Amino acid sequence: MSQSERIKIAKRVAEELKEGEAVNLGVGIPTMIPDYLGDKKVFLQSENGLLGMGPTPADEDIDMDLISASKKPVTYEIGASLFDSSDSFKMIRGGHIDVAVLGALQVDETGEVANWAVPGETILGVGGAMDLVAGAKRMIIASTHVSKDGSPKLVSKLTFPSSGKRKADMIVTEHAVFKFREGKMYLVEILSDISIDQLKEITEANFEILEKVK
Amino acid sequence: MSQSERIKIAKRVAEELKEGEAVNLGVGIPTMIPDYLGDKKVFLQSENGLLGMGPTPADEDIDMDLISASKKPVTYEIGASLFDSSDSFKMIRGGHIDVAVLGALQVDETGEVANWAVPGETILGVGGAMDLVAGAKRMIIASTHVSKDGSPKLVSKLTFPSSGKRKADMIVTEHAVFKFREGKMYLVEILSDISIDQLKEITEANFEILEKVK
Amino acid sequence: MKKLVSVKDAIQLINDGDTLLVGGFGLSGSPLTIIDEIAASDKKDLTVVSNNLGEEGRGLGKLLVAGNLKGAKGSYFTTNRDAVKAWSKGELEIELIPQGTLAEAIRCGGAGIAGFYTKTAAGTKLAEGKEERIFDGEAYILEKAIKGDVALIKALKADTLGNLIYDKTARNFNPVMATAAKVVIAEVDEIVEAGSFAPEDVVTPHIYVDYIVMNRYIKKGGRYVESV
Amino acid sequence: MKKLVSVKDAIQLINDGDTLLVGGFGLSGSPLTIIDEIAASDKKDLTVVSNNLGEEGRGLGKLLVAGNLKGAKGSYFTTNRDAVKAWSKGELEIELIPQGTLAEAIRCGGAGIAGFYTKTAAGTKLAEGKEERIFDGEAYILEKAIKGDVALIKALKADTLGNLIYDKTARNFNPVMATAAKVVIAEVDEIVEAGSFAPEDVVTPHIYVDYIVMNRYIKKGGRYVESV
Repeated sequence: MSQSERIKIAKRVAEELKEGEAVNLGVGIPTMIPDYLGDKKVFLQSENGLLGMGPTPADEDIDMDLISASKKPVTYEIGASLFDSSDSFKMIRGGHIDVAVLGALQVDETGEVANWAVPGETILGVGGAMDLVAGAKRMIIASTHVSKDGSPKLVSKLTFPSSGKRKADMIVTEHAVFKFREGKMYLVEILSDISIDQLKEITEANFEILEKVK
Repeated sequence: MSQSERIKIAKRVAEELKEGEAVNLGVGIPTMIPDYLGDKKVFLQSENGLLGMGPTPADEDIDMDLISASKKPVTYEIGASLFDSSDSFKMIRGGHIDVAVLGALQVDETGEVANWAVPGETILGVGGAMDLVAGAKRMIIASTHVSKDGSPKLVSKLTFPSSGKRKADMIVTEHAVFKFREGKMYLVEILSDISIDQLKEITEANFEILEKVK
Repeated sequence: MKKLVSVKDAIQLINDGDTLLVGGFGLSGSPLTIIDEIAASDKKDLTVVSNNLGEEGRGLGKLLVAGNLKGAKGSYFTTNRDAVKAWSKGELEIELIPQGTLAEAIRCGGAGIAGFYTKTAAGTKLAEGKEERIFDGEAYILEKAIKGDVALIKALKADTLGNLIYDKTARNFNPVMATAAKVVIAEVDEIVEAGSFAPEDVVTPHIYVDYIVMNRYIKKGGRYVESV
Repeated sequence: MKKLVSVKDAIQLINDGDTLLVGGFGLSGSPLTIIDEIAASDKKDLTVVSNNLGEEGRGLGKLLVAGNLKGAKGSYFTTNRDAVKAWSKGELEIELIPQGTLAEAIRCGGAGIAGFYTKTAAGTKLAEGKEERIFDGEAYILEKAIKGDVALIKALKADTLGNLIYDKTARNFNPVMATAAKVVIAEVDEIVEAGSFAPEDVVTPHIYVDYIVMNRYIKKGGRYVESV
């Protein structure tokens, strides 16, 4: 996927975030979101124990003991706070994070997400993915529409290991925005010049189409 | 019981505490112990969230937001730390307090303690008693030998509600010191001019007598 | 500062029949201003979760006198004779919970944990009706998380975002209660600019706090007294 | 200062086959000096509980290369290719635990709590073989407490009693690990007089800390580098 498509996804997700929300951003496209928030102020939370995470510091200010969950150097925003890992996940699992924006390997048509393991591959990492899926108030998936090998990511039923029973609220891809409500998937917006038929071709999941999109 | 007898108990328990230990003192006689520690330095923990509790302040320094679990004004010792109630009981229940010195209504001959409720009376308080019984590394009971009405406190079997299955290690009264080992009670020291026969008379619990005491 | 509200408005967030988590150990760390306002209101059938029920006619004790309460859950009510009397007459439901279990259950309520196995109280009267299970040869009982509709907490200072710090042992149950209710109202002595607290110093991060109310009491001789 | 020991003496407290709780998130907050000493020793069959296994050949990654390890429990090993390889060859046992469950299980290990019901991972592959139970209509799984024989943690400063404070996000798993092992060894950059920390500033109270070791690394350009 091109950088401009990645930016498109990041920008569209940025629109979903509301002033003052506490947000946890997964690796990949989600980390680009802060660049597209404009004047909107959100509070970024990092699993390793920081609320109020600011942008990458200048080289000379880098401190590898002030890092994000992706282990990248960061800074403090005004009003930041530090805590240990158990308190960090109390915040996440306890429903105190307004939005988690996560990547995904697959999302099924009910909104169930697979984002930690590929069957048959050596996967020895889960990190905080399952905690975020279980605990965040809203879950937005930011992902390419299809896998690198062209296979659909939006599937009728997960074939990859699930990250939890809790469903995503929304998925934003380079082509479209879908919402999930009560186990059903709805196309709410088209973001590229793709036709609905073409979209259906690359989307294994069944979805309904909101009137305004038709 | 006379004040001198109370002091005798407090002094004798003070001998049991070791330099540097973390100690939680229950209400009543236990709170008198710090006066009899001499040069020995222990760290007093208070359930409401303080380790390193110091003596009562002068009147003009009283701050009712720096108090003990008995809600009396206290001070900080050097190196004191503050924490919330969940962290305080993590410390207590998790086995990080070396010694709890508690009062008791009854102790049975296995060392099981009743120190929170009297049958038939309105008892609407338990406080941290059961947490301390469950969690402290050593439990020493500091108590009068008999109740105010003269009935034995050291009983063969509790008739008052138990504070937990965990047994006391030792009990110190105005007359004697007993230890509990593997469900049995041993007289290890006589502290008054009472004879062993007299002691047996006021002690319902069966106890063995250590050679050195005979 | 957008979270700051009057105490009058704050208590409108409380509905009849609500469960309130109320910070404090006796009167220390207790949100006295908010409590006064509830006592002066006609709120009713409230259940208070707090270590004590204040003292007789003071702090949470006022709610009992004013008739706002249906029940109380906590660890120690013995010294509030009003509470003992009300309970004896069947006018107040009381649930007695060991202090450490109370703190942990509230923490779990805020942490997405439904229940925990504790060794405290296993084998005692307070374990009656609770599941007992053996782990590594030792008996533990299952205790369920406690949550509230509204938490009323007391902090020393808030910054303009709502980050909180507490005063000495007045911290007690306040930080855990701040995590375990749908609406969290913090009463504070002072509001300072965001950025005034070092990130290490914040005890309750601002996302836990929904509303701030100014404490009407002032501290004199080490105690909060009513300001004139 | 009676808790201060040489790193040589400190690692004598570790026995073959022990379970070690090791602080850090990647290399940040990791006790690098103690790890080096273990890697240089013939300690074997150790099981490390840590969020990661350091990086390839760095931090805890050294123990893998040096052959000290039997197993690792943590949340993320994917980026350490040595670990992935060793696991594939059957030379390293790995238990994968969601990060929040790991932190909470260790906290419980130090808190006298035998197990807890969490919603994280319910219904997933990582819940296989674990008890599932419904609370208020939602599925939770039972996770058991994790304890260690020895905890190796990293703090910024200790006072002479052993109270600890941490550096920024290098805090991570260290404070919970300090509570959950029979022996706790803290590596620190600096020791200050008792009384230097305000009671509010202490993160790990001294009673959790058994021994202190001085960090041999020094910080340069925001990273710990070996001092000459």
